[in-house]
Amino acid sequence: MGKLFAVVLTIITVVSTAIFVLRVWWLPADISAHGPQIDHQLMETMVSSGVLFVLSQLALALFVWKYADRRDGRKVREFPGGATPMVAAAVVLVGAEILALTLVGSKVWAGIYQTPPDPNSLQIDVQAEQFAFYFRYPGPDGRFGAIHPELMNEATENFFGLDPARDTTARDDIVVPTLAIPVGRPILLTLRAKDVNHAFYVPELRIQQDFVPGLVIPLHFTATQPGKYEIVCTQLCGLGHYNMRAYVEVMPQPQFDQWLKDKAAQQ
Amino acid sequence: MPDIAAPAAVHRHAPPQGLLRRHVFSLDHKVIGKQYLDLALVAVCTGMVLSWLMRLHLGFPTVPIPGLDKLSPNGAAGGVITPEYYLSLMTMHGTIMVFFVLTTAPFAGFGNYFLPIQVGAEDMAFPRINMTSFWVTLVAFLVLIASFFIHDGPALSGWTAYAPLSAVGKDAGPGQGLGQTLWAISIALFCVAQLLGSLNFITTTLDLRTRGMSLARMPFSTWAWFITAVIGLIAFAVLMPACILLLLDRVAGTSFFIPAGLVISDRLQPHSGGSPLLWQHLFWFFGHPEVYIAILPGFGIISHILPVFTRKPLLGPRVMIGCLIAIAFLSYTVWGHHMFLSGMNPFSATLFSVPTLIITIPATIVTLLWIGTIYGARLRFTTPALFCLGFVSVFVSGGISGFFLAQPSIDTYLHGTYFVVGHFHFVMGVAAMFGIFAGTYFWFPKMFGRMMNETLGKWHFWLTFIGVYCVFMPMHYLGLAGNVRRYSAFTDDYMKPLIPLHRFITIAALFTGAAQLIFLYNLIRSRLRGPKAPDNPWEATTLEWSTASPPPFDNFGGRPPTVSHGPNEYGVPGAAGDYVMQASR
Amino acid sequence: MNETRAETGVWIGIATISMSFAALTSALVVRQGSASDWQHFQLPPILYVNTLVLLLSSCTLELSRRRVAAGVPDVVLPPQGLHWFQITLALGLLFVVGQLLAWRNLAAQGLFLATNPSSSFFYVFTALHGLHLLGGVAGLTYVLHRLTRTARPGARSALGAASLYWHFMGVLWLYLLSILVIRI
Amino acid sequence: MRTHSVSVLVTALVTGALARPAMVVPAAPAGAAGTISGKVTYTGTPPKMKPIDMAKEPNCVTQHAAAPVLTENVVTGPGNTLRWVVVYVSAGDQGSAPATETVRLDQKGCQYIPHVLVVQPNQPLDIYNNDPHSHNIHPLARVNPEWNRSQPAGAPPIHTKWELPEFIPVKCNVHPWMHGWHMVLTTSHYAVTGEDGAFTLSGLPPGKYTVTAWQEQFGTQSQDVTITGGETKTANFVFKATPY
Repeated sequence: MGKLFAVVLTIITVVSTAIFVLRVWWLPADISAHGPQIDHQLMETMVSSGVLFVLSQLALALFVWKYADRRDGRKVREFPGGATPMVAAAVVLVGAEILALTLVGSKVWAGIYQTPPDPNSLQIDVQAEQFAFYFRYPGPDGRFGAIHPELMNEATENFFGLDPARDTTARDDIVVPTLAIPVGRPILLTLRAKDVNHAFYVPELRIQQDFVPGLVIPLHFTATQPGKYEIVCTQLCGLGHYNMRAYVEVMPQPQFDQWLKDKAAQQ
Repeated sequence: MPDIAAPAAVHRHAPPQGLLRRHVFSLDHKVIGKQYLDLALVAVCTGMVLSWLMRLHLGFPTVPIPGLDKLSPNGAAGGVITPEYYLSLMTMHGTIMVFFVLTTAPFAGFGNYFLPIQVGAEDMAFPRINMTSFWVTLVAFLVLIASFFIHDGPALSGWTAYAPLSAVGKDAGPGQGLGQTLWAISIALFCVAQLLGSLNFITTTLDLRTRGMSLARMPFSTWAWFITAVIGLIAFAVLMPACILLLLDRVAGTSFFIPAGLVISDRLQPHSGGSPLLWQHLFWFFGHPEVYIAILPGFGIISHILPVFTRKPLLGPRVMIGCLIAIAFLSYTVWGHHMFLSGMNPFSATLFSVPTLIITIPATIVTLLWIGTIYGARLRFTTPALFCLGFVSVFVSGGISGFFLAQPSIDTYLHGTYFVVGHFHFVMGVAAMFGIFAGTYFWFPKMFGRMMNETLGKWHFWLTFIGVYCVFMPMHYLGLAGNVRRYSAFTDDYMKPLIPLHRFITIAALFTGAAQLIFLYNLIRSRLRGPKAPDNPWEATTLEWSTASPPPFDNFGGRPPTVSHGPNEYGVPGAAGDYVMQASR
Repeated sequence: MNETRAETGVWIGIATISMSFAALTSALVVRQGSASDWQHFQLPPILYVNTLVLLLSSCTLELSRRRVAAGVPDVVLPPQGLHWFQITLALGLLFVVGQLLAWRNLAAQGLFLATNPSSSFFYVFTALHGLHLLGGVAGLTYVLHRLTRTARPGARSALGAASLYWHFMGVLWLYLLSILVIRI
Repeated sequence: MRTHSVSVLVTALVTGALARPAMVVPAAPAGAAGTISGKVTYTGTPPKMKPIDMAKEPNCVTQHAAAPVLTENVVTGPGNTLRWVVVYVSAGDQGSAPATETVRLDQKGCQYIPHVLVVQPNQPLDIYNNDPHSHNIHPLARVNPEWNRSQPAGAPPIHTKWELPEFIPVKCNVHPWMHGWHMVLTTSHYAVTGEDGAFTLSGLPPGKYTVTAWQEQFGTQSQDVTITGGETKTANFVFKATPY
C-alpha cells in the first residue's frame, strides 16, 4: 500500500509539474509596458515554488515508500537532528525566498499602482454598470461634463447622466462602449461604478482594478502592441457578470484620431 | 500552571432519563458532537449536490437537468440553469461549505465530542450553553436553506456578499431581496452559535483538565481546537456586528455600506455616504481567520493521528504547538491580501503582502514536521493513515499556490481567476475535508463502538485522492490562462477554448462526488452492522482510548483518570506494545 | 477547582463583547472618514444621569456581594445582601428605561436610525449595549434565584461571575459614552 | 425626476382610476359604431436618433451589420410624424371586453420587437428569445409585482401576464441599450402609431370620449371627442420636441 501511494503521488507530481513547465495553458502574450516585470515575477515564483512543491511531494512519497511497517520489529528512528533542521530549513529557505520575492515584487507593484500617472497621458473616463462598460472621451474641449446620476437613462444612450442642455462641456463628450487607445501612449483611466462593485481586467495588459461605488479610482498603463483585446469583469456584480465584456482596441495614433472623429460625429 | 487537582467527581447532572433528553435535547457533549457531525453531513451532501449542478452547467451549459425546473421554476426553466440561478448555487455552495461543513464538522463536531474526553473532563463547562449553540446552528442552517424555496431564490452575491450588491436589496437583481436578508440572518445566527461554542471550548480547556493533564500534556488535537476557539472568538465577534450593520442597511435604510448616487435598476438609491470597502474590511478581518478555523483542527487531527500509524512520536511537538499559535496570531494581520485590487490604498497592499508571505513559514514548518515524522517510521496503512498522508500532500499543493497570490504584483493577473478557486479549494475544500475523513475513520470506533470497513475506506481514499487532483489542479491552469471565476458561462473569445478543460473538471468532479457515496454507505452500514470495536483499536495513547467505546455518560465511569505521560509516547523501547498510555499508572 | 469556570466563562464573554464593540468603533471611524455627510448632534443630557445610575448599581452590587461573602457559607442568604441585590436590579432596569427616554428625546428632535450616520451609530451602540445589559439582568435574576432557593456552593461563584459581568457593563458604557461624546 | 417618468406616474394614476370599470359589456346600440382617427406629429427639433453600438454582443453586431439600429425613444418619420405613440380612450369608455388572444414579444437582434407593446389586464403574454445568446427581461413594474428573469438561448418562452393597468418600462439587464414598454390598458380601444404616425380607434358606441396620446419622451396629451352616430372624427396631436 505504501508503494502504491508513493507511485501515485509521484505520477501526480510529475504530471502536474510537466503541464506547468510545458505551458500547455499559459498567460497570453503581454502587450503592456509594465507586463514583462510581472511575467518575470511570476516566472521567479513559479520556479522557486515549483522546486519546493516537487521536493516536498517526492520526499513524502520516498518516506512512505521506504518506511512501511514490515513487522520485522526494527526500531523507529527519529529524523536526524530532531526538529531543528526542519525549522532551520523552513526559516532559511522559505525566508530567503520571501525576502527576494517581496523586494522585487514590491517594486513591480509600486511601478504600476503607486507611481503618479504620466502628465501627458490620455485621460478616459470609464463607467462600469450592471453588465456593461462605457468609456467617455473628453472631446475637443478637453474637459469632461458633470455627471448627474438622476439623469442617467440607458434608453437615450445617456449612460453618464450628462446634461448637454445646461452643461456646455458635456456636449462634445464622446461616449462609446469600446475603449480605443493609441499604441505607445500612456493612458489614464478613471474608474467609476454606477451601481455595484465591478472590475476592469485585461489579461494581455496584465492590469486589473476593481470599480468601487462612491470612489473614482485612477488606473494607468501603456499598451505596446496594436490589436483588439477583451476587457472582462472579475468582481461579482450580479447575473450578467459573465457577459460584461468590452473590447480595447489598440491602434496607431492616426487611426485613433480618425476613429475619434467618426465617433464624435455619431454622438 | 500548577497541576490542577481532579475535581471531586460531583455529578452536576445525573444521566438523562427521557428519550427526548437522551437523544434530542441532550446536555451530553458527546450527543451534541454527533448532532453537529450529522448536521455537517447533511450540509456537505447539499453542498456537494450544488457543486455538481454548478459543474454540470459549466461543462455542459445547454444540457437540461431533469427535475431541476421542479425545484426552481424561475431559476431553471426547462432544466437549463440561468445565470442568476448559477450564482445562487455558487453562493449557497460557498456559504454552506465554509460555515456549515468546514467550521461545524472538524471544530464543533469532533471538538465537542473529544475535547472534554481528551482533557479528562466529564463534560463541557456549560452544557446548557453547549446545547443552545447546536440548536442555534441548526436554525441558522434551516434559515439558509429556506431561501431556496422563496419566490426570488437564494442570494447571489457569493459567500463574501460584497456591498452594495448585498446591501441594496431587491433592486440589485433576483435573489438580493428576501434571499440576501435570509443569508445575513443565517450568518448572524451562526456567529452567535460559534461564539457560545468557543466560550465553552476555552473554559473547558482552561478549567476542567484532570489531574496531571498540564497544558504541555494536552494532545495536539485539543491544542488545535483550543487555538481555533480563540481565533473563532475574535473572528466571529467581528462578523456579528458586520452582519447587523448589513441587515440595518438592507431593512432600516441606513447607509453604512452604500454610497450616494447609485442608480440600480434605473432607480436612484435613497442612500448616501456609505463605504463598500468598510464591508470588505470587516468581512475579511473575519474571512481569513475563518479559513484558519477550517484548517487548524485539520492540523490538530493529523498531528494526533500520524504518530499512531507511524508508531513514533510526532517530530518537534513544542515546535508544532508554537507554529499553531504563530499562525493564530498572524491570521489577524493578513486580511488585506484579499483586497489588493479592491480600490484600497495600494501602499497597504505591500503592507499586507509581507505578513501573508511570513505566515507560509509556520505552515512550511508544520508540513516538514509531518514529513519528518514519517522518516524512520513503521507505517501502518489503515484508512485514517492514508487520509493523513493525503492531507499532507494536498496541503502542500494548496499552500504552494498561496505563494503566487500573496504577492500583489502577481495577484494583479491572478486575482479573480480560477487560480484562486484552485488554491482555496485545495487548502479548504480538500485538505480540511481529508482532515474530517481522517478524524471520522479514526474516531468512529470510539464514537459508535463499531469498526468501519477498511476495504471500502481504502477505495474511498484512492478514488478521492486521485479525483481531487484531477478536479482542482487543472483549475490552476485555467487561472494562468486568465479564466475568470464566478462566471456562469464562458462566452468570451479567450475563454471559449478553455471549455474542454472545464468539461474534464466536470467529469472528474462527478466521479469524485460519486466516490463519496462509498463513504456515506460505509458510515451507515458500519453504524448498524460494523464489527464490535475494542476500547483501543489503533493502540493509541490519548485519554479517549483509555475509556470504553462508546464512552459512558460521564466519559470515565465515575473514575476521572490521572495523567502521567504526554500524548506522544510511541516507539518507547521496552514498553509493552511500543507505546505508553497517557493515563497508565 | 472547577468553581472558577463561571468566572473564566465571563472573562471570555467580556473578550468577545469588547471585540464586537471594537469592530463597531472601527466601523464608526471608517464611516466618519469615508464621506462628508456626518452631522454632529447634541447628546440628550439624560445619558449622563443614566451613567450615574449604572455606576451606582455596580456599587450596590459590590455591597451585596460582600455581604453574601461575609455571611456563613452555605447558609441561606443574609437579608441585607438580598436587599442590596434587589436595589441593583432596580437600578439596572432604571438605566434601560433612561436609555429609552434618551431615544425618545432623539426621536423628538427628528433623529431616527436612518436619518444620518451619526444617529445610526448612536442607536446601534446604545441598542447593543442595552441588549447585553438586559442579558446581565437576566443573569443576575438567575443567580438571585439560585442563591435564595438552595445555597449550593456553586451559587456564590456564579454571583462573583455575574457581578464581574455587570461591572464590565458599566465599564463598557463609560467607553461607549466617551466615544459618543468625542465622535458624535 | 426625469420628465417622462413623471408622466408615467401621472398616467398610471389616471388609468388606475379606470382600474375597475364595470366589466359588463353593454349590448352594442342599434346605430353603427363611430371611429376616431388622426395623426401624431411634433414641432421643434427632436433629439438626434443616435446609432446604438452593440459591440458588447458580436451576434447582434453581425445581425445589424447592414443597417445600424437607432435609439427608439423618439422615432420620427417623414412629415414630422412620431412613431410608437400610444393613443387610447382614457375616459368615457363604456366597458371593454377583456382580451384573451396571446400577445407575443420577441427579443431579436438585441431589440424588443415591438418597442411598445400594449396589453390588457390578464391578457396572456409570451416572451420569446430568438437570439443565439441569453437575454434578461426586467420589467420595472411599480404597481404590478416586479420580476427579473434570464432567458438563455433556446429557452422556452416565458408565459406571463400583467394584472393591474400600468405603463411599465422594460429593460434587458445584460444589454443596457435594450429598452421597451409594456402598456397595460383597461380599454380595448387603443392604437400604436406606425411609421406614418397615423392611428384609428374604431367600434366606438356613441358617447363623449377623452382620447389620450402618450409618448415615452414627451409625455401625454388629451382631447375630448364626442361620437353621436357612425361618423369618423379626426383628432390630431402635436408634441413640442426639445433636442435634449
